[in-house]
Amino acid sequence: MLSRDLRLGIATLLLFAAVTAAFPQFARPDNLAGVLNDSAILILLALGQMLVILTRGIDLSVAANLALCGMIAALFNRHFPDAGALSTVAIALVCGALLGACNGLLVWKLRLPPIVVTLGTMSIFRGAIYQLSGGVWVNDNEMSPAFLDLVRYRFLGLTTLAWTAVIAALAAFICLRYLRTGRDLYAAGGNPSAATAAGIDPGRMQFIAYTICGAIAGVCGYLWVARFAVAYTDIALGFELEVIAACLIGGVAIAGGIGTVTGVLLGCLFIGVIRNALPLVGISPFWQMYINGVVITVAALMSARQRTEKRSILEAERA
Amino acid sequence: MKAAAWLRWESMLALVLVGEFVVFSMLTPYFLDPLTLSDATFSFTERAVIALPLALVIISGDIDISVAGIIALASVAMGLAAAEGVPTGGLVAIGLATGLAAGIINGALVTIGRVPSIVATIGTMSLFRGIAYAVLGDRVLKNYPASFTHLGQGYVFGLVSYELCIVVVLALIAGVVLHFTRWGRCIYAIGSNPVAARFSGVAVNRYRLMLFAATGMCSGLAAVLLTSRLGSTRPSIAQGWELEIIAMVILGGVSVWGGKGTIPGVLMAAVALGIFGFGLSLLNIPGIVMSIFVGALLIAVVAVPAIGERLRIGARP
Amino acid sequence: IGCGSRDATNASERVRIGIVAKSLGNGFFDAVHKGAAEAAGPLDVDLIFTGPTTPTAEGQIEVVNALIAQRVDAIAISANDPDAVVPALQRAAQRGIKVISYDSAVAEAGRVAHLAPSSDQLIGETVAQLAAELAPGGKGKIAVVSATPTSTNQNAWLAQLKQALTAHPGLELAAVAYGDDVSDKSYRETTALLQQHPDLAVMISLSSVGIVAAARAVEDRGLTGKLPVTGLGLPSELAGYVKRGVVPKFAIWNPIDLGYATTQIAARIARGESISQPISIERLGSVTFDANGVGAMGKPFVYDARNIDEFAGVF
Amino acid sequence: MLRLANIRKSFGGVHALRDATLTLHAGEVTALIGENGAGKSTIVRIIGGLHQPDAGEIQLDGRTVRITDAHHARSLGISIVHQECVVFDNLSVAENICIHARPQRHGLVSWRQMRERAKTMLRQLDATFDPDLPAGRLSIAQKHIVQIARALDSDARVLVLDEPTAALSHREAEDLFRITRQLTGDGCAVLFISHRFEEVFSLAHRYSVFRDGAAVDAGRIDEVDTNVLVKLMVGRAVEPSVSGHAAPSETELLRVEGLSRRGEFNGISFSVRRGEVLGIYGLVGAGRSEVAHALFGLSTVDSGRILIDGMPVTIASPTDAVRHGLAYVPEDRQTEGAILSLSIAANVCLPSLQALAPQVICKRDRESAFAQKWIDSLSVKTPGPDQLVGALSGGNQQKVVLAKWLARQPRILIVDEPTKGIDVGAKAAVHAVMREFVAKGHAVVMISSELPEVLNLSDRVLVMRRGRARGVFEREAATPEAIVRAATDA
Ligand SMILES: Nc1ncnc2c1ncn2[C@@H]1O[C@H](COP(=O)(O)OP(=O)(O)OP(=O)(O)O)[C@@H](O)[C@H]1O
Ligand SMILES: Nc1ncnc2c1ncn2[C@@H]1O[C@H](COP(=O)(O)OP(=O)(O)OP(=O)(O)O)[C@@H](O)[C@H]1O
Ligand SMILES: [Mg+2]
Ligand SMILES: [Mg+2]
Repeated sequence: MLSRDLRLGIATLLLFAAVTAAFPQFARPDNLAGVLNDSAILILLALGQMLVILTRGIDLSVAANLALCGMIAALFNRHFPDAGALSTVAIALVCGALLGACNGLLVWKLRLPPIVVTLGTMSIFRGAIYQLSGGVWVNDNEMSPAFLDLVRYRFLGLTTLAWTAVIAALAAFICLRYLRTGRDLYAAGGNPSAATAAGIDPGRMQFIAYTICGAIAGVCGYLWVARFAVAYTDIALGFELEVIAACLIGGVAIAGGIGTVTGVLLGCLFIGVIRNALPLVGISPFWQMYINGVVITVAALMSARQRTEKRSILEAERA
Repeated sequence: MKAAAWLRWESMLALVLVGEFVVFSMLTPYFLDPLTLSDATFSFTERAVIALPLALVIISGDIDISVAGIIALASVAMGLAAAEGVPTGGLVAIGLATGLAAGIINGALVTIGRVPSIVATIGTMSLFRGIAYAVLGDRVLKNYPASFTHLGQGYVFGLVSYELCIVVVLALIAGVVLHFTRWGRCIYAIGSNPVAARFSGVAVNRYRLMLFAATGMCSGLAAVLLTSRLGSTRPSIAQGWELEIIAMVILGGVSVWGGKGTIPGVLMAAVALGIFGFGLSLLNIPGIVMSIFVGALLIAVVAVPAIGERLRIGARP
Repeated sequence: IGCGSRDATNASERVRIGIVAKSLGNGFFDAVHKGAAEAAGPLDVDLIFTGPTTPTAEGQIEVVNALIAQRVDAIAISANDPDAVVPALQRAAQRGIKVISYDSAVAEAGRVAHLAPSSDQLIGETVAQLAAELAPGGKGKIAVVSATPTSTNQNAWLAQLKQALTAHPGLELAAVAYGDDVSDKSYRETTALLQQHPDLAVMISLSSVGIVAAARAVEDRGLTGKLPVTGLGLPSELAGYVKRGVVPKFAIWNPIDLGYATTQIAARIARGESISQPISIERLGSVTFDANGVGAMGKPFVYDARNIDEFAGVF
Repeated sequence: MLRLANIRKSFGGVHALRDATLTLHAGEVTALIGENGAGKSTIVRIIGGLHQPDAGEIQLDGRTVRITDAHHARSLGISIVHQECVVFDNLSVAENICIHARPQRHGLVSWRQMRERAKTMLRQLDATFDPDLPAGRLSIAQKHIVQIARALDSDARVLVLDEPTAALSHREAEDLFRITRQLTGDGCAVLFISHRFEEVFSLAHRYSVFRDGAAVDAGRIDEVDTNVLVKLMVGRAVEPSVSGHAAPSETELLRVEGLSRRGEFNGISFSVRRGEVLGIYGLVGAGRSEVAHALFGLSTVDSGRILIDGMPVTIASPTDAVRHGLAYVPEDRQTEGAILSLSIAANVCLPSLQALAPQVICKRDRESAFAQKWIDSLSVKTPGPDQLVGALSGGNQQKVVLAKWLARQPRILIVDEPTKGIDVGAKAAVHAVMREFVAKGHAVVMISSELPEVLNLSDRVLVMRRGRARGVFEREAATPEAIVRAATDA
């Protein structure tokens, strides 16, 4: 039996091959860089979301957090156009982390169900954007060139955006596999009461996961706003479900404790390839949602089959 | 001890409800008007039709995110049938049947396919609405017979809408089933520990399948009502309702971990949310600002008892 | 002013008008609001400007119900769905509220009059004209980034655009993509169009979200000056692109004027005036309503580098 | 070395500990005994830092300490095997074993060292499974072994074992005892909790008895015998569980022929007569639970038939099994047996709902009365039927699971480790209940790893090894030697 990640990898490659067959241009390096570029924000958010799901949580507020931090970054840039892009990023990151920490504190200290907390903060964040901006858009002519250009800077053929995703994935891989905190995250999500007995506070791990997820969402807020050069209340509306879908396709178990960075990356690329290939191949826009649905359902069925594999010890003794 | 917790939750909601009535009737002269209140019920009835069976699903430890997708699918099915000249009765049957079929698909994925319900229904959510888009594209279906349109817009005694009656009947059914029958006992058992329930001889998967089917059928019913009220079908119908309905159920005190929750709670939450939204729009507060209140309310309703609990425990030496 | 048979007391009574936007937090409707507020003061009108959070028909129905409950005298709505809001509006009419639509029409059964900012035909012709001017030698392939596939006015304009293109034989409509009025999807769809049709002469978008995303995508691919973007958009949102030459010119009607005219017409109808005769509107001239109750304002106005600064601060 | 004095602890209204005093000495094993719910596990959790005492004092090496959390306990050199299985299903066996201190190099977790260490630990316990396997793939017994390996993997100065042998068969238990003796030899203080007196007498140097949350006696083990301990525990004398019993009838009630399931068991045949207890004995991993699962319709079989009253029946689901008069008390009461977050009444009534509510409509007072009857007849220690099962002690939870099935009035009762973690008094009660049950002409299939229990209670014993039947022993032929030989290699 192939490992889950491997099968997903093969599926992605097959899909890729099919698209390339229909549309050879798709495999051109610059287009691939484009796909990566386009999937970068999804990858980043999915990595953050994965941490949260690992600890048995779920963060429905990521997209709203992203939008709020994006708006904050845009407004900050409008007021202080000379402040430099990096300080804007820092502000977005800190805001995002704070918002994530709010989620985390409610889940940790009051033991509220994550789905309720983040459903609530999702609404609150969206409302806050409207209050903050007065409902108006921040347009590209109100953004400083430094703000806009940071995401577009190219290095070795990839933009800053893509590099951020690559580096974040590497960092996540190392943290989750080789750092104590990373391993504790798995332990806390796998069996919270056992974790308590082993001296790991599952609530604290959840708090950490939400805070990191929030910080990532904050940075993504800047990246999104700078990439599309516009900020308004509804940006990334409903994106949270896409992020969660990417995690699920990538084999992150909603029950906590199971999931790999490789899996999540493949999940995101899988969605990224579909998303970029459909308009290119010229499939009617009316069919896109249907195809998405089929893909998610089939992926879910595939991973469920895997989970029901039975243990077996008798192999040695079969006469 | 359990009864106390139960009471606390209900009383929280009752308090919120009374508070809403007091505050809104103070803030706007239009609120306490029979016609207005009758109109206000429309802001929750269709969602409540789904929230009630969905509460049972969530109590049994599952979740269904595809309900709004089912509405779109059922509405399209009815629209296509209406275009062929099917009469009202047939349309209703088609709506219910489509919902039922969709619910059974969800149930089969979850029980036979063993896909966690949140994953399965995130998939079918796009799938069902995707079919609606694929079939309908940019077209609109609106050749509904007049008697069909009457369903969602009709009244008993001039003020009580059919929709409200349906909600009351459904709430009675759901309440009795959950709280006074052995099926209800099994639903709580399954939600609390599905493995132990199965080991106790409860046909766990049959229950789950039935609950998904019921939720699907009620989504079909909601599609009938909504389509009838709108008088037209587009694939984007009921977009984003899934989260609103889930919020309604959770606000009603149903635990997303399963095993906890009551029907009176869900019903009160539905009314409270509906009146809240309607009241704020009577005050012409923009919906997006309203979402701050709704979000805060959602968190407060779960947080206040939790804080109370902490204080109670903390107070004891 | 064609007051006709109305007596003076009636005409000077305070009326309350609810104006419903497709959604709040949208620059276009903010401008409409501004215009409506300008008109409301001198006319003794209490203005309620409202709308749903997201552009859905269900949301608008709830907003309309709230307006009915407040017993406003007139409702003016820009519909997200021409049919779905009809039953709610009919109920309003039953309770004596005058209903008109503006910008995006409601089916005839649901309103007394519709004020189109410009006729679909004029819009189609203007955009085709812009494309012809921007395409080198008036020839080449064009592609359109629309909003959602279900959006009525988008589809109507698209149909008129196709119609108008017959007058410009050099132009060929190569593809239509749907960006759903969402930046990231519009951006991605534009990028796909650029790859599918490397030889495009002009990129068109008829939605204000779409044109910004399309301009951004074109600029990001380094096609500024090579592939002009045009269509319908708002000056404040497009000012930067106009100055950099990504969007050399574009068209839009004036939403402030639209709000101004809507309020005036709604107030007149609320006070009992009929639309059988042309209604003249201060500072804008008069609007004639046809047999279907549809009146159009005028041709969309074209903005370019010369006049953009003047309007960028306005709407 | 470790001394807990006058500890008090209550949960809600329940006083788990009233006045508990316990002393552990370096280089000695202290056995803590007491009835179910006496507060043994509670004091273990206090030692482990999972609960804070309401009052009382803890001294380590003569200095007063406050153990704030599990981590702190660990750093004080306290190592614990908890009664409940606390294994991470999603992590590898190796990581489970090293969870307290994952070996690190340059600040990064070293997986190689971790695997090595786990291998060493498992070898000491004679366990053969792969340290890279996810722990979720292990049987419950193997999980306990992992948990024990985890506790042994440290330079512990205080080792606490809370019913470590309840899930183990004698082989693994012997390994554990060997290591425990080794550790005491190195000066470690050990607290050992068990309901099995032969283990207590073979391992412990000292004893300490709890009754109703208070320490009633302590002393050296060689100064007392079983009867004294039992009297101290229960406060009265307990008759040894009945072993004299009527001869079973000749009519077969249940017959199993050539049951096989790939990878689990192969060609299992046996029969049970009316009025008979069939014991199934085997080492951990022998596949006994799997056979029970198949019988109860929890898993499908590849071949073989099941006959009840001589009629072949198909059992495709537990619902079918229950309809045919079967009942199954599973071995893992925490996840399979009881629904911890529901009340005792809800648990006890669950399988009998059909009978309690023939017209579908349920009545709460009827359910309460029904549950109360069974609480009384199995003497479950609880304030009332509305108590949540999760708040009961392990042994009392087990009684609730038994009660819910006895209440269903089955004809064939399959019990998997029925007295795991049950105190002497309760064990005698359970045994009596089972005898009473067969006396009515019903049958019991009892899976047990406790040899005395198997020998004492069974009319016949089926021995399994590695998924195969090694023979059925009649009562007379069932000597300990013969059975153990059949269960192990040889
Ligand atoms: N978290 C809790 N909440 C409420 N009551 C509890 C809790 N934990 C333990 N108790 C109660 O405290 C008492 C002591 O329980 P404990 O688990 O310490 O017993 P025990 O001696 O270990 O029994 P056993 O031999 O069955 O394992 C019991 O009456 C139990 O019901
Ligand atoms: N050496 C081993 N390596 C891997 N897996 C094993 C090994 N020994 C046992 N198992 C697992 O244990 C299962 C047998 O289950 P189990 O231990 O519950 O048997 P049992 O005879 O019922 O024992 P118990 O009395 O402990 O319940 C097998 O299916 C297998 O997965
Ligand atoms: Mg215990
Ligand atoms: Mg077993």
